[in-house]
Amino acid sequence: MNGPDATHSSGTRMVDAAQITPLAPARLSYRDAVRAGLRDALRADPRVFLMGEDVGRYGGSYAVSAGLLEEFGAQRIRDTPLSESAFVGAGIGAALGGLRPIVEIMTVNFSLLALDQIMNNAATYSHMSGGQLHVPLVIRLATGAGRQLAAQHSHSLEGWYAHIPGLRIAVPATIDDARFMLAAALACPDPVLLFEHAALYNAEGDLTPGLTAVDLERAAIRRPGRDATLITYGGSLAKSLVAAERLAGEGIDVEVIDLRSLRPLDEETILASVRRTRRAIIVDEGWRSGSLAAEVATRIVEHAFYDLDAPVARVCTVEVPIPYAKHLEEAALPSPERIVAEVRRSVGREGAG
Amino acid sequence: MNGPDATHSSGTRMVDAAQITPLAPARLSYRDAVRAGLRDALRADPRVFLMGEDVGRYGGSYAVSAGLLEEFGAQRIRDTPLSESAFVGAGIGAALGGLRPIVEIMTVNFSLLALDQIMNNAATYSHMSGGQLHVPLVIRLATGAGRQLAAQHSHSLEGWYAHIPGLRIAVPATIDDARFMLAAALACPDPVLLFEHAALYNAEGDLTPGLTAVDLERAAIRRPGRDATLITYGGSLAKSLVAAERLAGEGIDVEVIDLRSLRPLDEETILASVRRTRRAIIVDEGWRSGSLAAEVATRIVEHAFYDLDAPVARVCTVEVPIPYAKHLEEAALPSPERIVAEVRRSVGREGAG
Amino acid sequence: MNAPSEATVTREHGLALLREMLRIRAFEDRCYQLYGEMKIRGFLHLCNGEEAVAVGAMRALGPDDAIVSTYREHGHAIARGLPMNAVMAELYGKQSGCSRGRGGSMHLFDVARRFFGGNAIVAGGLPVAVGLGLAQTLRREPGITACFFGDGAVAEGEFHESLNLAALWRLPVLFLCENNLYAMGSALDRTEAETDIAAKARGYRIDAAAVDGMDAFAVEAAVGDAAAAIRGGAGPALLELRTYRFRAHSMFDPQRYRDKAEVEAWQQKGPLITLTTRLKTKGLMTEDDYQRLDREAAAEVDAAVAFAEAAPWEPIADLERFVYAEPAA
Amino acid sequence: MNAPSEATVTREHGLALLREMLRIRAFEDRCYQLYGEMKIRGFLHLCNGEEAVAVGAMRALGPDDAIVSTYREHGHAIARGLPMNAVMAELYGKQSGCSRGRGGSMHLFDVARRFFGGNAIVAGGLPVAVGLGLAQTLRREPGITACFFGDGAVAEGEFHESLNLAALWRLPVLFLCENNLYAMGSALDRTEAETDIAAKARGYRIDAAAVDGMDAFAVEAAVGDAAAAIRGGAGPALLELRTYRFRAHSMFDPQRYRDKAEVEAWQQKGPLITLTTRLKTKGLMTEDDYQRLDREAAAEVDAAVAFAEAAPWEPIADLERFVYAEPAA
Ligand SMILES: Cc1ncc(C[n+]2csc(CCOP(=O)(O)OP(=O)(O)O)c2C)c(N)n1
Ligand SMILES: Cc1ncc(C[n+]2csc(CCOP(=O)(O)OP(=O)(O)O)c2C)c(N)n1
Ligand SMILES: [Mg+2]
Ligand SMILES: [Mg+2]
Repeated sequence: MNGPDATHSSGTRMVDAAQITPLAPARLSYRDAVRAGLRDALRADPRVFLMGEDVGRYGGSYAVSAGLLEEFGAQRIRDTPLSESAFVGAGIGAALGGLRPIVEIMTVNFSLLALDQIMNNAATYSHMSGGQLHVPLVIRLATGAGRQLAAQHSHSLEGWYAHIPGLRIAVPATIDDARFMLAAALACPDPVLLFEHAALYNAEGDLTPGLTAVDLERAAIRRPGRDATLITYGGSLAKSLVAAERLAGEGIDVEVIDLRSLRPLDEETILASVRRTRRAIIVDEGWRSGSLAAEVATRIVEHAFYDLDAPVARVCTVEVPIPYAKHLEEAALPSPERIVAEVRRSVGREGAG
Repeated sequence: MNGPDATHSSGTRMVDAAQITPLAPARLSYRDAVRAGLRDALRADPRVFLMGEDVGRYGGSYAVSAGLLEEFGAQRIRDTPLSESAFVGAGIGAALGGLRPIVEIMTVNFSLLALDQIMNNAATYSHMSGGQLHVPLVIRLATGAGRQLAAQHSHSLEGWYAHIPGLRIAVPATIDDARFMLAAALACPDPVLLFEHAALYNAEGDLTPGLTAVDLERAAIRRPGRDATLITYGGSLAKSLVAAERLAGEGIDVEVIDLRSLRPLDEETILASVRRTRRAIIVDEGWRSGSLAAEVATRIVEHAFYDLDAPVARVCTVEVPIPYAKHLEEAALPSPERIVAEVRRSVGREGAG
Repeated sequence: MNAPSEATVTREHGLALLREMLRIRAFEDRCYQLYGEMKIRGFLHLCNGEEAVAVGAMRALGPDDAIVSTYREHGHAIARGLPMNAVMAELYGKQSGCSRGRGGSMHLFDVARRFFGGNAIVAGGLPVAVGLGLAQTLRREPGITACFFGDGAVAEGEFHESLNLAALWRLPVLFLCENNLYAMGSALDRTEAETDIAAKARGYRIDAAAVDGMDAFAVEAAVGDAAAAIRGGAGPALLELRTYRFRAHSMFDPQRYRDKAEVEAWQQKGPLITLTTRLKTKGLMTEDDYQRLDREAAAEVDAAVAFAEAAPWEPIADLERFVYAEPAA
Repeated sequence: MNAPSEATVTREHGLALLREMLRIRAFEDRCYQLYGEMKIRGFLHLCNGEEAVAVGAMRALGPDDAIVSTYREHGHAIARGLPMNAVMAELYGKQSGCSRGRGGSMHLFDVARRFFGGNAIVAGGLPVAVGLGLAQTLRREPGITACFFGDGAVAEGEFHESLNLAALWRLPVLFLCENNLYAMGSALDRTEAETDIAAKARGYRIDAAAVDGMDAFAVEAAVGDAAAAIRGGAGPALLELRTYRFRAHSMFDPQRYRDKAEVEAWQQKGPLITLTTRLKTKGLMTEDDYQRLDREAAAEVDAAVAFAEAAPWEPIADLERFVYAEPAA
């Protein structure tokens, strides 16, 4: 067997050229950006390996890891049986044992089978060992709805996971973050869950020239504005930006915050913005009750109540197991239309448009 | 094998008198109240059965089901292997098959192993079958901290479960509810999770004379008051009432609402109270971020923002995996002291006491 | 009942099996096409190559029996007697679909036919099947529960827990493992230390056998025998149905994980080809018979498409219905 | 290495085993008492009766090996060499405890001794052990991982998934099932269709054997042999260590589920009694030797209690430490 110090020895390094994007392309897809991040990490640190269902031969169910098996071999790109609890737990153990595992749970929907390992082990070892143990484990999960995959394949649970102390939850919504968040997660000694919205994999964009790293804790203002703050993340960022553009056409100047990290939350950035705009609307693909949006709303109320000119509002997913039919699914999810309507209500321009 | 129509045929009906409380005692423990509800249900409907780890021979790890095996036999009081996913799923299947299962998950901490069955099956079957299927399943779970059981045995996840559409979440906090909520849950065609705070089992109280049933949806005002509303449930109700008494001594008259149902939430009762008192403090044993308290706070802000005289506040569990040491555990959990302090802050009497 | 020997195969029996397999094949071939036309969306898992399992099993099961299936369940549903119209309308996401458009390909339901649905979580149906079997036992019902799952499901903890529970309580559950050798791109021998699935079942003291899943007669006979034993009180059983999927795992699958040659070799053993040849060789069926069955299947599919096209959409206003049971009107 | 025959048992070896078992017994007897005095709280699971497993296994394992344990792990921890002071202070919830008072009885940790802790979720440690074994393999380390769990854990899905994964990847994991016949009040034959745990392991192509868990020599030999095979590249192994707990499951357990007579019969086979008798009969130990070991153990426990009593509390201000790693100072 090859150890991680013998990374290139197993199998040919021939890779499928169609699958691999050159290292610094002008324009690349979110999928390619995640893959480039994976490749960097595997090259940079022999302790890093990737494991999950069909990450190897199949190339990843979303083709994210295509080509990596050929480059790094079967010791470091490990196909697992359908055993979510065991291979997530094995990732925890491997992290305790000195490696830097990246575990891919094909989608968040299947992570429920591994939740005991995540909540009872990964999230607790450091604290309950009095700081002796660390679990530098990265779990990558595809998340989100929008592709008519129905009730068991459309969860958006990243906000729900953010309830768990001991975990860090980060959500790359941009090409830059897709490209560089993994490195930040691997550098962190705590367990980090990275949620990649499946609808984003085909999204294309440019890397910020010269950017080589991102952090894992700060929210980012993706669009500055004066009249209201839209707070969002992940798959809802693009929808929020579309809404902001439309609202700009009506003379409503909206600031858009991408949370990036759901745990910890960057209160400072959120509160500073809301104190300026005096209005906040949270857009979150989670189901409304108990959503991350509720947490953000409550933090704003706790710390900036007297700065608000209108109740904090939220645009979330309707509380149904996501239905298959396209029109029903669309009606269930946040949309630019619903966001626009909520912002208008917040700024007192309900009749507008 | 005996069917449910042959309930008393297996084994002796001799029961350990020390374990069994007479049917309508003046004063009874929460444990006895739950057991009386179980016995009623098993007697009333041959479709009802109880299954879980050590519910039979052992008598339940909290002695809740002691004596039931002797009375109802091994077909209806079913000890299961340590297989949370299988026996919860079996409860779902049995419900689909025409029975009325009561599944006991020994504690909420172990329910993570069954979460896939709960979220992906129990909560979705009705909707994704277009209303053809119903899952009249009741899951009982012990919940909560406070007994120095440390990080893996102290979760309070009832608020977290309340995020899931398709489930009903109810929390008996009083002797009356411990006694009668089960019947309401069994009468409901939807899956119902009943969370029993383990610290309550020894609590004693009187049944309300003449009471024979309770509902599963309405919050209850456990103490009327004018100056602020404390909104709580489960294991935190008693703490909130203690705090309210102390505050009364300072001339602060606090209303205490027991939510009873966490999903659906009884917005009407909450909002009516807050509109009267103009101040709300939510007390919730869940970890603060993403707590049910955040949801309640947000609903209040969404619907009663202009009625508020102070920011909504919350008293939750500090965001740590619960430590073993008593002084650390106590510091992590909501306490009357913390509640008093928060109410004082809310009414602008921070220096008081 | 053993699989009929060559001598005892009847024309009627053979044609009945062939007819059902042709219906499923025609239905799914059209689905494939409709997916390209974007009439059907989401995940679409075809059972092309595996029809003999569905048809053989369903013929051996009765109306009292309950069925639990997977996301690759068109064949099971159609063989079970779900109207093709309702299934097609479901794939269209229409109100007339068998799950009112909410389920789609992975979640077909028909409570009247005791078809408890597709399940999109691998192994997620097994515990539910155990519970259906428990209900049958406690209610002293005559039926058994048949539970389909793939070879990939065998690695999941729920397989282990469910088999133990069913065996411990001697429940009337027939576990039907459709072993098509792959779970997506993962070959069985790359995911299981012990690849003999029937042997695994015996580790739970469950009777088990491997069956040629390409032979509908053999499947019918094996399921019939196992079901009879279960009805007789023998406790649960497992059948490993050895089959192969000819198409991709779903609609997005470059199939890098297997050779064309392997697929072609299996295609020679395909359930339709072998049954057709067998019946013709025995003189039990003519080419005309075949063409007639094929035409009837095509016509039924045409009608189903027309039905689905014309079917109404669920109103958006009804989005939130059925999350909870509705009060009886 | 086979278990030493009567002829080859040495005094030194025998006394070493006895000494460790007496230490554990004395420690836990005192814990029982301290629980009554409310010095120790939470759940307290004693391994009284099972000491030979802990002691035999730990003697056969080396400092490079990693250990994963359960909530019934005082014996494992002490036999592994965790200072009794630190363990007792942990049970007191003190800052000097081996988990800084945050873990308590169920969560003893000592990273320097590669003791990866008690786990209070039944079977929750098995996947972690697989991962530790994976790290040992990928890092080409000499150690193996020994993973303790009870008979109750065998029903859990994680047992199934973990054994398969370890076997499939041929990881250096030694699964040590402490079969004390009960999971709380549930006897093994009421929870498992197949009660032969070693046979189950073979269903994953894992070498397995059942061992007399009341005989520390036998345990040491079996663990030593298995560990050597694993180090040699044989892949994982499982040992079923047949033992019995003499006390209640935890502090609250009326023990209605088993007869006094059964408990008494097992007590005759107890690890301390049998080893003591054996050594004395062979003339390898005198009563004086025994008394000396017993006194030493008692003195060590006294010292541990004194240490724990005097140890400081963690400041409440530090409650939120260690939830996340702290920046290196
Ligand atoms: C718990 C879970 N993990 C992963 C998946 C993703 N997934 C869908 S189908 C599939 C392969 C299943 O293979 P198998 O059980 O053999 O059935 P087949 O597709 O071959 O019919 C996988 C991994 C899933 N649906 N559920
Ligand atoms: C997943 C899970 N389910 C239930 C429990 C409650 N519980 C604690 S110990 C125990 C019995 C375990 O028995 P076994 O594995 O045989 O170990 P033993 O206590 O006999 O050493 C149970 C059911 C738990 N801790 N974890
Ligand atoms: Mg398969
Ligand atoms: Mg045991």
